[in-house]
Amino acid sequence: MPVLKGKELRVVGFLCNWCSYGGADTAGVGRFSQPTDLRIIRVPCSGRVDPMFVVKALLGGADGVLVSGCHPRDCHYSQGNFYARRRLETLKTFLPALGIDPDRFQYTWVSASEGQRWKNVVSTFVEKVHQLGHAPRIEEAAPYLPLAEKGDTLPAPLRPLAWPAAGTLTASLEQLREKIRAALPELDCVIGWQQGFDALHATPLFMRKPEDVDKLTWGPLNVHNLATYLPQFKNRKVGVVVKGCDSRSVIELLQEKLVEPDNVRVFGMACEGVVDVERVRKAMEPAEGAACTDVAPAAVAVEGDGLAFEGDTPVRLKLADVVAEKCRTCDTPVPLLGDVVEGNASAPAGPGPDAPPSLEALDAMTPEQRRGFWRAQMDRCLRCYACRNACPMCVCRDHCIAESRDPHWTTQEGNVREKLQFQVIHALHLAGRCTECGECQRACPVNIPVLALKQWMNRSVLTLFDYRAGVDVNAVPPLLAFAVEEKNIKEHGL
Amino acid sequence: MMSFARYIARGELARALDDMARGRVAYAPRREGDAVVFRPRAEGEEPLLARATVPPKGVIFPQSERLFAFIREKDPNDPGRTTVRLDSTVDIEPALIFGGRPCDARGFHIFDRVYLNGPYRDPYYAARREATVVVTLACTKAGSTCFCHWTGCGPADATGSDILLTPVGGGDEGGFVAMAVTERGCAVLEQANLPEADAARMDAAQAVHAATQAALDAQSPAPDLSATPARLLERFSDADFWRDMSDKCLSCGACTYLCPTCYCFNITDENDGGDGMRGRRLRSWDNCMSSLFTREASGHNPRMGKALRLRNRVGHKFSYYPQLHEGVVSCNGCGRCITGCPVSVDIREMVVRATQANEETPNA
Amino acid sequence: MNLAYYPGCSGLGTSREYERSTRAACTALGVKLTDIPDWSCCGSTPAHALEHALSGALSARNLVGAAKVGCDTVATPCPSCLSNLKTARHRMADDGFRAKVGRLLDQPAEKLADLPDVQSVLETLVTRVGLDAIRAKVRQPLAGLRVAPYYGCIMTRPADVMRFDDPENPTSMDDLLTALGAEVVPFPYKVECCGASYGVTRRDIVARLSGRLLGAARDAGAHAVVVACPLCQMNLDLRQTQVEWPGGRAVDMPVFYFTQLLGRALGVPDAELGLEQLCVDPAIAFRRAAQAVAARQAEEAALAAKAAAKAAQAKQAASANEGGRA
Amino acid sequence: MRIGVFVCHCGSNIGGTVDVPGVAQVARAYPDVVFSSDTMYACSEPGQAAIVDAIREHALDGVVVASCTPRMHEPTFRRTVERAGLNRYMFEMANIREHVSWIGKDREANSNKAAELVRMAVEKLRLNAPLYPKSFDVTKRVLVIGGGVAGIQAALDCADGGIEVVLVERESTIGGKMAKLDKTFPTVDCSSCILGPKMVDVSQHPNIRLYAHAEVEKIGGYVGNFKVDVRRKATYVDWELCTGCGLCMEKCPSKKSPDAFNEHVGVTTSINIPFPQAIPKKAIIDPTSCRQFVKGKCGVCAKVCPTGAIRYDMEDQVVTEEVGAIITATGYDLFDYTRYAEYGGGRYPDVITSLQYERLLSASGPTGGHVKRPSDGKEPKTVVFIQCVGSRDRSVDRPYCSGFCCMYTAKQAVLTKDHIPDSRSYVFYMDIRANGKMYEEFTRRAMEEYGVQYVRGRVSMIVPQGDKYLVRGVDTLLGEQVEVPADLVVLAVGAESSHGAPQLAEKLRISYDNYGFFMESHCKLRPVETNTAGVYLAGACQGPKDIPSSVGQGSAAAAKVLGLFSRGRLESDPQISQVDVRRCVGCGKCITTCPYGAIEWMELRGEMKARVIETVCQGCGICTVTCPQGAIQLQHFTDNQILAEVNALCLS
Repeated sequence: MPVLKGKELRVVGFLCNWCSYGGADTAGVGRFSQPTDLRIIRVPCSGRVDPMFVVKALLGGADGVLVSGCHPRDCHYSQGNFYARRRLETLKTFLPALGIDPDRFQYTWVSASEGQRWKNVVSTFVEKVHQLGHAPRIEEAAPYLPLAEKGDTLPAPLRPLAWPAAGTLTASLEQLREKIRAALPELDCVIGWQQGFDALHATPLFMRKPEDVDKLTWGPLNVHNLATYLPQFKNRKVGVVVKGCDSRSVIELLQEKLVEPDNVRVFGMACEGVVDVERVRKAMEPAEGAACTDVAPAAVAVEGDGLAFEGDTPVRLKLADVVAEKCRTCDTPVPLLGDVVEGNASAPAGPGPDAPPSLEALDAMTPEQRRGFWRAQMDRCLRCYACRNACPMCVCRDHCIAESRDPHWTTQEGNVREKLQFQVIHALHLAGRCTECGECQRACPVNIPVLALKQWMNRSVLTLFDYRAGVDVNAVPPLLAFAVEEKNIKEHGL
Repeated sequence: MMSFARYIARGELARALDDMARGRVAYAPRREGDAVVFRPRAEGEEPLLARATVPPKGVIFPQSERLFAFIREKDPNDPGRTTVRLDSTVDIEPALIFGGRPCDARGFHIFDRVYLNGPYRDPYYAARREATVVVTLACTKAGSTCFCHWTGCGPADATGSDILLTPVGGGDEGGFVAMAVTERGCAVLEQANLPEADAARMDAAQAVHAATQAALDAQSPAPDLSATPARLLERFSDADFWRDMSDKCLSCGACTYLCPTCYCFNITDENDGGDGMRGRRLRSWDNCMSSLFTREASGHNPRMGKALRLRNRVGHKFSYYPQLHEGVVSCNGCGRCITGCPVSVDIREMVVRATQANEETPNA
Repeated sequence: MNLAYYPGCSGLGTSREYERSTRAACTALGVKLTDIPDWSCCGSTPAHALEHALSGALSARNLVGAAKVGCDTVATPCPSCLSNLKTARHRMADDGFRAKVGRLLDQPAEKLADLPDVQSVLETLVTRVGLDAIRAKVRQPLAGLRVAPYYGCIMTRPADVMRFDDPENPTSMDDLLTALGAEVVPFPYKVECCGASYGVTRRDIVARLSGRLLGAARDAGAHAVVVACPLCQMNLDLRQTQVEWPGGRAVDMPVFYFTQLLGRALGVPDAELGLEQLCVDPAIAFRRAAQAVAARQAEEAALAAKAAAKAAQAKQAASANEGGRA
Repeated sequence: MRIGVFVCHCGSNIGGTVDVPGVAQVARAYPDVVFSSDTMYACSEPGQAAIVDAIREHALDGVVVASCTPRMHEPTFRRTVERAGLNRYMFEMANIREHVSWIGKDREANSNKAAELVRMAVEKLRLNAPLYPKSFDVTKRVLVIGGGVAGIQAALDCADGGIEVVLVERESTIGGKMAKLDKTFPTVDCSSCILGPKMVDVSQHPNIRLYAHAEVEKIGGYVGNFKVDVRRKATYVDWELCTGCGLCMEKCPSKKSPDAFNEHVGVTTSINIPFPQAIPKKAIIDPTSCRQFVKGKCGVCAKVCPTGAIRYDMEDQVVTEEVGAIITATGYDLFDYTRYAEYGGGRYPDVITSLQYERLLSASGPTGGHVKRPSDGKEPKTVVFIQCVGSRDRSVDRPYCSGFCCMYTAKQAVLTKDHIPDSRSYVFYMDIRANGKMYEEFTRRAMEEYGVQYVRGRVSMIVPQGDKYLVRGVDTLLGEQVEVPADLVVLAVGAESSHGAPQLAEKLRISYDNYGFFMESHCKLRPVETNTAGVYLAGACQGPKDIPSSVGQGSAAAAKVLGLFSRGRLESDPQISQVDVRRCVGCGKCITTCPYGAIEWMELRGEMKARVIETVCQGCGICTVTCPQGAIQLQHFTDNQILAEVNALCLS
């Protein structure tokens, strides 16, 4: 029995048992008339409301979701609503990224004695939902794939991006190898990069014996974030070679005590930007419709701010055109911690546009276009979860709720809603923890731009908690803490 | 059969395709974002000839399909008694896959051995397989990760296809020699009433095949893998070897879902919304690299570590399957698992290293 | 400090001396007063009795004028103008009222949303100039002058709109006068009504109420009453002979504007303070103050003499036994 | 699963605007529902009996009752299903009264909504699992905070009930406000005559440990196992040695130190014993006025003290007490009368508060019971009492009525006549609130026998006139303004929350209203309990009330505690979190966010996992949301159970 057609819309409420549920009772006892649309789900505390309940409802067809708890300082469990305030405000600023109108989700505080206030809250919110009308479903959105290909409209990078001459590079690389050889005996292994299956790919290298260290390479092909292997070495001593962006992942792991400081030896050097293989391939492809896509060059040489590709059609590409998006605005060219070889890194990025290009593209879309965009992009998702397993922060790997039956958040249905739901789960779990290393997007075998969702989330976290992940080893991720008086969270109109 | 051949001029391809796909849903490669995937093709749409990022296996062996629906009905006067009605109607629409490569098409052959000719015939797979015509495009260039010539496949292998197109002559005056492989292929090709492919064009096609084969042999000479099944069994307990091979693996599912020959699936029941009395049984792709693949209800997992799982993936393709199927290797050498792997795990390296004599140190 | 100044109609008429002394005192204290261009009457007491929106518009017009001059605050000496301006600004928060006033003044409603703040001159002097700054500039302290500070009944009421000092027991003028060297006598009727405009229609009420105020000042020993409102000054000063003095004994009680005493203490010549405009001769108060000073000096002298005599006697006794010893 | 649905008419409360039989009919079609019926009053005796019978007859293993709010009758129906042999948690409620029938008249929409709420309850019930409370032992000791009459009564009742009591009092003596009273209404019997013996009982009772001049600093733990840190503030006198002889008071040179006990009407010595019947009868030094502290040298009291009990270097001391329950009886404070500038409170010496007047009337007061004007010590002939000073007045944010001022003013008026036969008293009032036993009769006697002049009207201003005070008000019954020349004005100041109450509430984790009074669990049905298990309220800390009510609540709170401890062991609420060790990866996020520290590390086969301490977990569910892989689930509100309700609504 769905809602009464034409009269009601689907409005779901999550009310805390001690205050707001009591407030709704008091409104009932006071016979304060209210619209009938709201269905109330009782939870022990607003701190029990998982933002994913709201997303599950909104994606599942709810036209409006209302959460209400005790007033700050008056929570029966003393801290529940403080956590709820941060979680739900983060969700509210994130919803527009999916093309969902944030006015369809509201959270507020109502105490057990405020019957009159509850009536006003419900009437105003339901009225607002009726103004918005039925919520458009993402799976029914017209697919929208903006034609602007990634390559051509890129703004200039904010730092020089010029690799040192081959000579100095190998010299500092030899210094790095020396440091690793010295540390190798007391470590289980040291993780680095080595040449991959063709001239365009490096691949992770696990060095256990001195001769393995000879294979270590350092250059624009070292795209992988090796910090993702550290949690598996939890109680063994391990070494890892990091670029600047990877070092932020190591810091975040240390912040959350997912790796022990004295079990991890970090090595690193200055980095001048790594290639986006997709862009290189697009720049190499002679013409559309080539019989075989991945024609790889025979060899690649690093020359200052460019890459020289030998092979049947020698090509020279400027680094600025083929480098990964994150490197254009990189402000940590030198690793922030660890035993770092003082290479001559060029200056970090100066101030630039506040949003990276793919986030700017998402900003530019209308909500309708965003729904269509995510519908079209997620349609080809294989649910292989490479985006999850490549992410250094995803430590619950084998027990992820994307594939579990208890709790049973996601079904095995192959439709867009289930696929998009995991991306929302991933973004929410990374709120205040993601260092934008870009591995999730790089690992995706069908190249879905999932990084844009995390960049949007990081922007929300920055504005709400002026916090950046993986910068200070002692900082606590904002959603694992709360403030009694929130500086940047303004109470909403209800 | 090889004698039945037609010639499609470059400009005529779209029209020919429309005729061949009359009454069928035609799937062809289309660029979406930065990937090329198989999508239903609109009438007259010029098909993209690039190789698809994902194999066309999803058309015949969908990522998630409904096996049947179950509907619970209550006895009106005794709500305590509930009967369950099953609705297992399988609605399959005739389809045509255009633009797959020989390594994709041969994948269906690997599936057929398991789902059609095995001890149990899978009705769902059979229905889709018989309803789908496979029009394959022979390769003209060797990709850096292509090794179809290692596994008994080849740039012009017709196994699993109904029609094999070979691009001849370059540029706009070139065209395609379309050879029918199966009766169904002939019938479908007949629909397009195309001119006969004369001897010269047939020879040109043979030349293209030979040239591509030569390029492949030059780029990566095929090693002798006849001993591989036995060698892999010997390596079964070599923990160090599999540790080294799987160290960098993230144990995600990219390789299995990109693989045209991976046919494992998982079955789950899902509840429908509405009045809660209806539900569906789903079959969806499963991935042996995930720990969930072998996790038991108790929580025990025979293949807890990723090394064991990688050993199983390589062993299955190059040892267990061949022993069951007269030496046929369940890998077509398309190389997608290598390019699609986030950390570039290379199955060729694993097979070659496993096949070499034991005495060599694994990390050579 | 750049304040918009709203003189108010009585400033050009019956309370000219209040106007002149306010300007003189402000200039002496370095407070720049920028008159609101083309200001008009604020509606005083009758307007809001007839029509709220019209009364609001009269005041709002002046506030808009002040905003044009770029001042964030308007100062006005007269409590009645202060009350009208403040009430109008307070009511702008209500959208409906603001829209109506906007139509009357054909001003866009949003511009009326944040009009400049309004303060009395007294509040501006005490809060923004500050008592220490004023005390530092005092040349001629009002030594010996005993004064009864009288605020009038609307300067502090209603409390939530006027937001000035303690509504029932304000002390700003007391502090100011103390800073000027005067002695403030305890005066219980600080905020009791003087009869206001009943002076025209019901003189008997003014006689009783103003009489009571003057009587209390007399009983408290004040030399003069100090006011901040033109209407109160008129009732207490002009009608001093007509009022019913409790206890019957009439006495001349000068009634100053606080700005006049302020100007005098700052050394501003009397001519600029309009002291001659007052009905009861202000000299009476100054004479009493002088007598008080003289009396105190005489008393101190007598005390000093007694102390000196005692000291002399003690010294003599000491030298006597010293003499004995020697 | 076999579920039974019972849809309640609640007379016409639900039946009036919801098609109850229709909802019951629709519910029959829901999954796993094998029995569905409507009932007139589900919570009534026959209603519950019908449920028990249905459970037995249809072998039900789950029940859904669609009626009123679970906040009221969930416990009732849980006991019902338990009586029928089911586990208490195999039960769900749908609130179709407060959330449906009472808030709208649209019958079709209401019925449809009620059906959906029943559907949600059924879907959740299908995933409920039986839960079994664990029992844990209880520290049979109680902490009473506040030694006023309510606290004393609670302490004595608990002690007489055989349990140990820790009584913590902020002042140096117990007795609270009542000890400062001379007489009490309506019987005008002497306050210390009725309170004194109880105070002595407290000091002599073997089960009561008294910490005077002490405050509660920190409270941890949960019902049955609270751990309380009490800060014993420095008294600068060693109470073990002090015999209360009072010699130090006589010799102390600084005679003008503030006398808080006498409401600063008189002055006292820096070292003093507040009043003769003080318990404990020990001296205490006020460091702000004692010359030894202020000027650094004096030491007179140390010299004269026969037992050498003076300790100038004494430090605060914190002791920890383990208790099973807490009774809060922290009383009230008086409204600050200086906020009424028009009455001259604090400026005119002869305008005093009612409690100051009480001290003047009291024989142990600074004037030995002789009523003297604080200004010149003369006996006042005309005394004016003003009611509702700081009560029933929104402009000073005190809209409530303080309840006891009308009565103590009448009493003080009667006592004034006794003390000064030729005096004349006036009382300005709005309405006389005399609703206790013998209260109205008492105020009548004050008016008729003692000739107290009651003037109905508020006082607008008090003006000093010579040595008298002109009280100007209005007599609304005569319709005239009134002026009374008074010698003494007594303001009947209202009650407000005790200073520091909000901070104590946050330590106790109970909520308080915006005036600082503590929130009771239910204003009518559970007045002495709070929403935090094991914490009880007594007396004016919960709201202004007179002595009989405070004593009554003291006993009520004690009865609650005795009931709590009578069961020997306590049952822990099974609605707590549980960790599935297979899914836990040991990331420790739940431990970081648990407000009660109820989750600890545990090592299992070489891996670190999280484990919930059953007795400490309060069931808020914050950890379940924090855990990314849902390894820790709040029982009875697991992710799947809540998702079942969401999917019932949204998955169409």
